Amino acid sequence: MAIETLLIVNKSGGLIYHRNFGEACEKRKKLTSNDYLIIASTLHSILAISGQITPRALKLNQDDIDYTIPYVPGVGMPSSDSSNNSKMSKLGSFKGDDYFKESFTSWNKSGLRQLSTDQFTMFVYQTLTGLKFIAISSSVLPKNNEMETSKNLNLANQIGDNFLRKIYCIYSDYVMKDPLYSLEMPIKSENFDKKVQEMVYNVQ
Amino acid sequence: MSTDNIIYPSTSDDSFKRPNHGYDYTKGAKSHTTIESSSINYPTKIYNDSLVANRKEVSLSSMAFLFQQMIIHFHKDSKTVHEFEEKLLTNGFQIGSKLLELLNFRSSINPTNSSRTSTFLSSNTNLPTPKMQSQTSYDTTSGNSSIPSNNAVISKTTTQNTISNQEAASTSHYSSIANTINKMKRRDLKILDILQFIHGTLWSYLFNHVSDDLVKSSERNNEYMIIDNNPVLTQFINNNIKNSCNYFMCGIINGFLNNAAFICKVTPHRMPTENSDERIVYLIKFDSQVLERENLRFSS
Amino acid sequence: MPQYFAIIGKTDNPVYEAQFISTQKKDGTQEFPSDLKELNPFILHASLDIVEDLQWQMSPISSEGNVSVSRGGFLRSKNASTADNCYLGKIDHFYGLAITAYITYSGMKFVMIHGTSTNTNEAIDDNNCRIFYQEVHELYIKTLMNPFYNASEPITSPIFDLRVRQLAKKYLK
Amino acid sequence: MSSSAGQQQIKTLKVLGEDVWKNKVEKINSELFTLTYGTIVSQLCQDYDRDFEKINDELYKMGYNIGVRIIEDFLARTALPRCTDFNTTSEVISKVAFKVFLNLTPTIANWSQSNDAFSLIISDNPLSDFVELPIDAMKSLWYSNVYCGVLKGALEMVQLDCDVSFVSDILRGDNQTELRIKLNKVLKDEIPVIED
Repeated sequence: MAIETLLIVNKSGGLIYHRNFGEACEKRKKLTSNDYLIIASTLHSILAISGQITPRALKLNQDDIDYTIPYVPGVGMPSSDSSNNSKMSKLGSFKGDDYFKESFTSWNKSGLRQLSTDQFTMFVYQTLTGLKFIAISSSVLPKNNEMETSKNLNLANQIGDNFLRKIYCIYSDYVMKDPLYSLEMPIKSENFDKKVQEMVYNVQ
Repeated sequence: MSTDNIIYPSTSDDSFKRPNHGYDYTKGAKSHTTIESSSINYPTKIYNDSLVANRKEVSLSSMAFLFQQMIIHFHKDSKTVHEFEEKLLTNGFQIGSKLLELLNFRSSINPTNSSRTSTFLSSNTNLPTPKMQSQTSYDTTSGNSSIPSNNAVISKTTTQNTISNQEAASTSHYSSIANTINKMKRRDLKILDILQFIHGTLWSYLFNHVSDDLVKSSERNNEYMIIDNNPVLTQFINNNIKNSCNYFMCGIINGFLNNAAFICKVTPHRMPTENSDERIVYLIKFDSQVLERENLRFSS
Repeated sequence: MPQYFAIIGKTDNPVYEAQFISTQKKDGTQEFPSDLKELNPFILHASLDIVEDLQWQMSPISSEGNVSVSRGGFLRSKNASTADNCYLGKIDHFYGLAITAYITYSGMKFVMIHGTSTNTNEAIDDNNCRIFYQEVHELYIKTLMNPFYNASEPITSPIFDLRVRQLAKKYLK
Repeated sequence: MSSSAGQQQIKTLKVLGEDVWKNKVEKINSELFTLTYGTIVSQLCQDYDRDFEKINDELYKMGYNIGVRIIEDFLARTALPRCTDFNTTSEVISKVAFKVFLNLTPTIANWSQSNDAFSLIISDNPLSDFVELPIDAMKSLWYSNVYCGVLKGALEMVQLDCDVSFVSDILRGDNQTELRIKLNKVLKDEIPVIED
């Protein structure tokens, strides 16, 4: 499932990072950075509204919905045969060959988590501190039968959340620990760019 | 002009500046100290704690965040890049000069007698009441700690975290290790000796691995280079000020060498190669006086 | 017998000075004679040149060099390369007053004048003297590690002073 | 006060903290951390000319700047769910946060009646190795004041407005190092609306 675009929106709705990958760059060439700002703030408000209008039924039987996202091994990690798995951990302040290895519960209990259309699928990962990571992937889910789609949907969602949590880990390393970055401002760090490119390339 | 380099007349009594119990350079050597009799019980921690390495670790994130705050603090205070680098250099210098003494002293403690640190059971009793406990000893080979059974051990009050299989946490006690050292480590007199010490012991102390290379430059004989393929402290910093932040590490090396009477200048240079693009070369330029001494004394 | 002990910084600035009066009453001279007391700093500083020369010698102790023969008694392992060159042993004498020295890794000089008792001229107990210096070296490092202590400042901590005096009582007769 | 469910929860948090510390965190020599902090404090002493109140504030500000950033690192690393009550928050801080970043587990003590304030007793503070306060700083400097700023910043980012301050410090001659955390209010309106 190829990731086409990555957006990061801060807790007040401002766009702090957006990047297109692969051939998406041409497709979205006509979108100016201003358009992206608009997209980001509309997404922010959609997420907020969707949080409010969750159907009563969903809210009532809250506890039997399982919000744990299983760990999908190797999402965004270089395949094991890659040449330079030097002994030095390449994961900054994270030890081992992957950012995390266990399943985790999603903080996003009632808002929008995934939007799949016939053009693209959008995954949203929101943190406790209000930071929103949005990945738009070009892979479109086959619509053949009910059972099939819901299973694919679930897998895609898991991969999406695993991927975005890893982006969150990279963000916490290369943006939060960068002395020249001030909070809520757009991210200018090349280290972060490089790591995200690597991650997206490996998800292909 | 900061106040502390005003020469105070010896009669001034701003006692907080110069407590009258310890050594007072304006009065010279005293043959006995008033404190022995007086009941002032100065809280002391550093003279009670042991110098033996306790091999404790913190997460790299905490160090990275602290380093980040130091960079921000210095960056906002200094108007030019040079001033910013100078500040990092002087701070690293402080750490380097301390580590020179600490690491050399620790390498004088051979592992065998570090496991039986003797408690300085001083005969006279008017020691300020240190908590008389012997340090729970740990031998460097096996992980578990063997607690000596001598009688001086009183219950371990401070650290109650379970010492499962990591080394025993060293409790604070009054211990001195110096009397168990029968041969202090040699003072390094030659350039190569002290650089080997930096390449090996200092780097493993700081980053758990020896530095990636120690090279003598071919063109000028007063230049040596220490190579670090991926510097740990500045890995999260972006290229615009990354190299300036490496001056902190240069300060540590500089402090280490200058205090050992090897006057030099240390500068960081980023020289990426194909498999390590964060590679940093610390160029050490020794003063001519050091080379002269080297030729005069050790050219035999 | 009394001793005058000082820690001298790299720019020959005294960082710590102390005088130790001997514990046994029997051998009479407990204190330096008063006229000699003022001389002590000068005697000590006179020997600093010797210390600085010895500092850079491969094997400062075993070299016969300019040091009086009375040091023959010291046991020194012959191979100089691993010999401990911090403790310099007896480096000078001044009319019967032996002067011993010790250099730390960052060039701080510990120098001591041993006031010999009048009757016996017993050699300085080398081993105890070395351990005394090593103990003071450990205390000095503990002082140096404190972020509030700047390297060349006088050491004014009363505890440091107290501990050094206790070491003197224990190791120096 | 902590029911059996509480005990179980504390145990799992403790296990989580230890597991994350052992397997998921790159580590560095704690003495380098201590010495770096030492030079920062002595530099501040020089800059502010031994005005220890100002130094306390500067350390607090530095801590706050770390706190608002370190919370992201903590959440990315542990993905812990939001704490249901202040008691759980105290357990998470002591058993997971301090463990993951400093390899410490301070003990929680003296809960206030209204359950909105508690103390952390730090037994083995890495920052205070090799440190002895000079006499003029003995009464006015909180040497490890950066901890208060970190906790304040981090808790504020998860919508808990707290006051954090030192009560006692071994370096000042007290017999224990105690840090007091008091919850003022939960910043209701700022909770991201996705998790009502």
